[in-house]
Amino acid sequence: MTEHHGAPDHDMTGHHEAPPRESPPAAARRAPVETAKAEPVHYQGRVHELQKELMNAYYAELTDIAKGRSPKKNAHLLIAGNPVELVRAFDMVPVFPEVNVLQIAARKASLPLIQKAEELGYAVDNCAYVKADVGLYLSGYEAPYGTVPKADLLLCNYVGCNVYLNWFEHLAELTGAPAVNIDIPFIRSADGEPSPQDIAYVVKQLEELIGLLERTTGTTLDWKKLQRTVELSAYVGEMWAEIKALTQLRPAPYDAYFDSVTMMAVLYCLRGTEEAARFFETAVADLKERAALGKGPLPEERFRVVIEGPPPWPFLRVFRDMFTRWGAVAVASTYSTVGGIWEFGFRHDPQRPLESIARHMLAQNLCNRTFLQRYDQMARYVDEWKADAIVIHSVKSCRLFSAGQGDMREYFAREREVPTLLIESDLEDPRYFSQAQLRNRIDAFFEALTQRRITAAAAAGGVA
Amino acid sequence: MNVDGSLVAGLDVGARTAKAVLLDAEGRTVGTGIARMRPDFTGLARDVLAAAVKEAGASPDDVAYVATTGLGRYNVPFRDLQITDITAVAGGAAHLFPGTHCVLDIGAQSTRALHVLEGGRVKEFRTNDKCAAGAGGFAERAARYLEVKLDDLGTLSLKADSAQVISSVCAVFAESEIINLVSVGQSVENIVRGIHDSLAQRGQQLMKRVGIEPEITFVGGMALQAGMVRALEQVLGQSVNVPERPELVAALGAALLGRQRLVRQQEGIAA
Amino acid sequence: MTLTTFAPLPVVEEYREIVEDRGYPTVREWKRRTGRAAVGSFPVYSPVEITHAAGMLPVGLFGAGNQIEMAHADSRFQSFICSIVKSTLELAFVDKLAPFDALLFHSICDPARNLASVMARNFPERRAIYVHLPQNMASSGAAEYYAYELRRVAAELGAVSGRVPSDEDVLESIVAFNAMRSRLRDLYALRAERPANLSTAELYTLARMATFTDPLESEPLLADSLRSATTRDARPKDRIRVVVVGSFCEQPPLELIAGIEESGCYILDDDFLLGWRLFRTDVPVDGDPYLALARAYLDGSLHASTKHDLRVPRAAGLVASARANRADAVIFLGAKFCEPGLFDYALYRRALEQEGIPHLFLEFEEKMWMYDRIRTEVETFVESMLFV
Amino acid sequence: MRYAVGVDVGSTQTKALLLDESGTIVARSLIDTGAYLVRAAERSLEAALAEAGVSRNDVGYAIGTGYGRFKVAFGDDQVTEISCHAKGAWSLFPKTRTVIDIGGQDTKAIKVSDRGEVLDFAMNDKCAAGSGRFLSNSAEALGLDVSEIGARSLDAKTPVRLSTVCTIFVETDILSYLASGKKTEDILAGVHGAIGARTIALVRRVGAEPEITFTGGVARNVGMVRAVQEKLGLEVNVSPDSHYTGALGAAVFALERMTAAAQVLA
Ligand SMILES: Nc1ncnc2c1ncn2[C@@H]1O[C@H](COP(=O)(O)OP(=O)(O)O)[C@@H](O)[C@H]1O
Ligand SMILES: Nc1ncnc2c1ncn2[C@@H]1O[C@H](COP(=O)(O)OP(=O)(O)O)[C@@H](O)[C@H]1O
Ligand code: SF4
Ligand code: SF4
Ligand code: SF4
Repeated sequence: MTEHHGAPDHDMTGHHEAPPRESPPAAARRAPVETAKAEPVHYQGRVHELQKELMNAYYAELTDIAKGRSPKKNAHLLIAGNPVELVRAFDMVPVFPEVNVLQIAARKASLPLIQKAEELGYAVDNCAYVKADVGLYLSGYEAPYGTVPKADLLLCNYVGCNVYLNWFEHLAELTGAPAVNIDIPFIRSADGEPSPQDIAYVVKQLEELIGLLERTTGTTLDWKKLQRTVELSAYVGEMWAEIKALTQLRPAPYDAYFDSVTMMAVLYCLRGTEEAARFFETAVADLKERAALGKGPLPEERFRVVIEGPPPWPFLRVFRDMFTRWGAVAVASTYSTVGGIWEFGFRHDPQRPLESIARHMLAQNLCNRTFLQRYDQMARYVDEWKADAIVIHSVKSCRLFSAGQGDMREYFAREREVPTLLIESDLEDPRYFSQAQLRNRIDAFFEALTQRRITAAAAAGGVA
Repeated sequence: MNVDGSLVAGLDVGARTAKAVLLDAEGRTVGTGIARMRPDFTGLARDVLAAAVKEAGASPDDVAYVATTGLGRYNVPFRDLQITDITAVAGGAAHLFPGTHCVLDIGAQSTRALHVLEGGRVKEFRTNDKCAAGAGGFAERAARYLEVKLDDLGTLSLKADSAQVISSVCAVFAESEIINLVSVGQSVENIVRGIHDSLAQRGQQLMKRVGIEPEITFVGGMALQAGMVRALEQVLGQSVNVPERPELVAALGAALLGRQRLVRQQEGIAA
Repeated sequence: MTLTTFAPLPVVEEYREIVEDRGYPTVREWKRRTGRAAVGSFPVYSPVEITHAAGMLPVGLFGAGNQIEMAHADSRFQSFICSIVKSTLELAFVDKLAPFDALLFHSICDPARNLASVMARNFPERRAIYVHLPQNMASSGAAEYYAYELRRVAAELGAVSGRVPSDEDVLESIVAFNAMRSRLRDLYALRAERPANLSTAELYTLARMATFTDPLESEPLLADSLRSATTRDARPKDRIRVVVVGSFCEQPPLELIAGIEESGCYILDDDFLLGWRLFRTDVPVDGDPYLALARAYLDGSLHASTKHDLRVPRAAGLVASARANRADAVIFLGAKFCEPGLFDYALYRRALEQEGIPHLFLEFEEKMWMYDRIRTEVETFVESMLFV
Repeated sequence: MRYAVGVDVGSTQTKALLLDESGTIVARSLIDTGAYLVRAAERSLEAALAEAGVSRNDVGYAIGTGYGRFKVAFGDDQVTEISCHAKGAWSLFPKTRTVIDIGGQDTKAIKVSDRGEVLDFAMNDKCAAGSGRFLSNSAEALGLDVSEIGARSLDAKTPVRLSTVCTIFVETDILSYLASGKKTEDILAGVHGAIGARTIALVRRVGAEPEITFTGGVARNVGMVRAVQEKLGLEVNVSPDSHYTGALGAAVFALERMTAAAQVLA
């Protein structure tokens, strides 16, 4: 009889057991366990520390505002394609409810907030981001990382997600704060470009917004300042695009799904500021250095995947480990383009600030583009970033992302013959995370990929 | 005993079991019956009624009025009145505990929260009508998995030293979670405590949707389990009323409403 | 239990089966008769005047009801997506959408929007047109922009029918729809006034008929039914008076609507088939017809869960309707997994509690077959209001 | 003689299977999983060894599969049941290109290559609706044993349509049907039809390429087999060993590794 696998796992789905082995039947030996025993080296460079610093400062500022220690005004707005440059130009501080609640989820503290909202009559099936934010408001906006100020203005940038409209409508009713919708026509042209009328309509609304912001802050817009924030956005966009191109290398120097999240926090919350620019300068340098050394986030990059859909924040670590075990690294992710798509060339233009903000809102972010345009985006990732497979993480909360992902799977698996895995959980609500189920699907998927690789290698090598 | 043809029966033709409560002219319970569900609802209703009549030492002719409730309320041809089980539960609970403002009813397949006004009138109610674990059937199956008797389930959790969390919304997956807990070596007591806690939390969530206001009365078969009652009291942070026969409250409520009708009819005739 | 104690309305009798027939017999018949094309409009609201002006028949697409079994669409849209999205796609897979030469989708919610894409990919032969409905009602640019959007849709539809409508065509269609909508408004007013005269199941059938019939043909039928129903001699029953809200997109089965009434309710107002009667008053027929339609949508339309007008809260609208109709209660009848509807419930609940209006929350699915659970809840609700 | 062992610790039942060096099945065992997975794995192995009269020392290689695969304490390795069902079905019916596996909590459709490798697979989503548990809950609601419902459903004249495939609420649905006077067999036909439809939707995701092999515990249910065939419009392979397919696949993997190791040593 063979030896036992050591002590029983601490979990039936256990992430303590020996990792899978690429033990081809033809070379089957009791495979040594050494490769996989090594701790995964998740990327933990200067970027992480700097990010923490900046985000702490950002939340400290929010707390100051909330506690009346700072005279600054704030506006709540949403991540997807937003006009944060305008907000910054008025020296207002943007508050992003999505970022607030995802951080709570990541600290495994979202469920009580969600339940609080459900008591008010929100349904189990409503987007849990909204419920957590409502719950956070009902808890006095006290979060583990600081206090969120009540909105001086609810600035709903309706960019694709229809839930955005509901969300801010509800906040307006609950908090009594003034609210405005910026109506961004969905991109429905064949070429994915906005029409001149689309742009004119959005610019008109931005002009109206300027009036509103002037009334809110009691100051007039400093056009130079607006140009500077737009210029900073363009600069950061440039560096972010450079960073995204790095994962085309083999091995990818960082994970374009899990590690991107770190940089996205700064990109979203601080875009248009000098701090963001300094942060990205560091990030580019740091990551390029890693790339030059041929370092990746894992000891061995065995599979390059494109990940679609937002991460399960309450179980991010566990989820990542499910991929790490198989040496799977994300080389691109659609989630990292929710706030904007820079990797295909878009940059803000300081010479035409309003028009370029309008373009960003209309067409240069994932959410305002059609589902089929998303397919094209993913196909480009697969081709240009040389991915082996696609993983679709379908989240129940977010129908913007998920509704129809079965068709997406169908398209990639059948028509483009890219191995595609579809798994389900949630981005905020821990009740929808079934570890054993996810694990089973992910294991089976990579098992099958491994098996096929071995067969292909055997065929290529010509079995002697 | 005063059984001069004025007995009123309440029949609850429910999900897992059918139940009967027989009231005498003074409104005292004189007989009860209970039987497991089977496809033949009419025969089943007859059987539980017969059992209650027998227990009362009466004859079937003494039953003057039959009020039915539950899913099969329309399947009892010899009924005089049918009411929904929510109305019946409210009536029964308010009768037993007149100060009741909130009722939680956990049966085999359904969990219901009711907000009731004086006199047992329903103000608002919510049921677990969708995707949900959290009714007694789940506890029954868990007992089977854990190889403990249903009767013991109630007291086991009182001995827990560390409650385990069961969070899945689907009963099927909640069972996987239980298995998970077993496999990491958790004690049966702690797991059962986890089950009770999770049922209690779900009950509380539902109750919050109708507004929690004391007194709270806990009914349905799950209220037979002492550990469940304690878990509920803990999450609510207050004590709850538990009837002696919590599983019979709907049948009792139906009988009471039937009796009211009967009295009104007789008064109508007398007048 | 019968719905009415008097003679049924002939139009209702004639259309009862047809409204649930996913073979769209009357649409096919109309196409044969006129040699023209038909366009399917996904809920909630569709600029039907434009389709009509382009020489085509606008037809409301309300999913498959409980008429077909899902075999293809389930694998494209997940279990947490509402039924109408899946069943509409399923209809395409089993070729039941053959009568339609184009499909219109609107910016009502994320699943419906993604459905437009999935439909377009799987069935490229049938043009899928996505209409952006404005959401910044307060912007001075909204009317002009939406008028532009309508002209864009007109051009796309014109490419399907071979006839881009002239402004006169659009004006004529507006006149036809004004007349039809005006009859629907009258019928709604009659029911609110004398609910015993016209059951909601009947009204629903009539309104549904109007969603797949040329307005020029449906208007006389509605007028006829209005006359017959008005002259009925009906005694009100002992029922509670309710406003039903929440079914603005996916539609509950007719039996369910009838079931709610039979369980002891008079429905005085509802948001079934909302898009086909969205305008409160006639759309003006002088000036730019596109601008007139745009203004009607922005400033003269009923509350809809998919229209976010920060100037006038929907919940206030619901309370006003309940008050105006002297309703005893509000029943929220929402489609399972319908995000906009479920969000609204939280708002409604808050407002109704504040106003002390009793309310009941119900969820349905178009594909449901059994109504026991829902009926039990309605019965209980009625018992709680009438009993004791 | 050395033996290869496959143990499939499923959500409902645990299956063990023994292959000898020539690949012949020499023993099988089937027990309810319960909550004690390590024990279930152990007991199923013991039962299979006893049936074959083989001692534990003669086990050359053991592979665990199924939900509890990491609980097969004596296993040399673990493989997911998706790979194992593909392998098992392929070894039973080498022309298999599509596998339908309906187990207790999961339904899977697997596309396999001519070598028994997984090319693609699809599983029911997060919801357990439409799995074997749905059938056993339905059986329970009707007071029947799960082994009899399939045959019973074949007698249906006018099958009902269910309004839910939720494993939990199906019981209420069934009771409502009973309350409205529907016959047991018609309800059962409705139950089987509902699962059949869901299964086919899943099969379509990977493409229903013949031959199709139906595996897992539910393949023992003749009513389901018929429902699936009717809805597919194709014949499906069903082996008397269908319930053991996962364990068989695991055992085949074990045998491959065992012989490969032997060659290396030789
Ligand atoms: N003797 C008992 N000990 C512990 N729990 C019990 C007992 N009898 C019933 N139960 C619990 O109560 C549930 C049944 O509750 P009941 O109110 O009778 O259901 P229903 O009315 O829906 O048929 C069972 O599922 C079980 O969990
Ligand atoms: N004798 C039988 N006849 C019909 N169906 C059966 C029989 N035995 C088991 N089943 C069905 O098989 C299911 C279990 O299948 P199985 O493949 O063992 O699942 P798992 O691997 O998840 O434990 C049960 O839920 C039941 O529906
Ligand atoms: S639906 Fe998605 S995009 Fe919209 S608010 Fe929720 S998580 Fe964000
Ligand atoms: S997740 Fe579970 S409870 Fe919910 S619908 Fe599915 S089977 Fe039913
Ligand atoms: S029913 Fe609701 S979620 Fe579904 S398409 Fe309609 S509005 Fe969208």
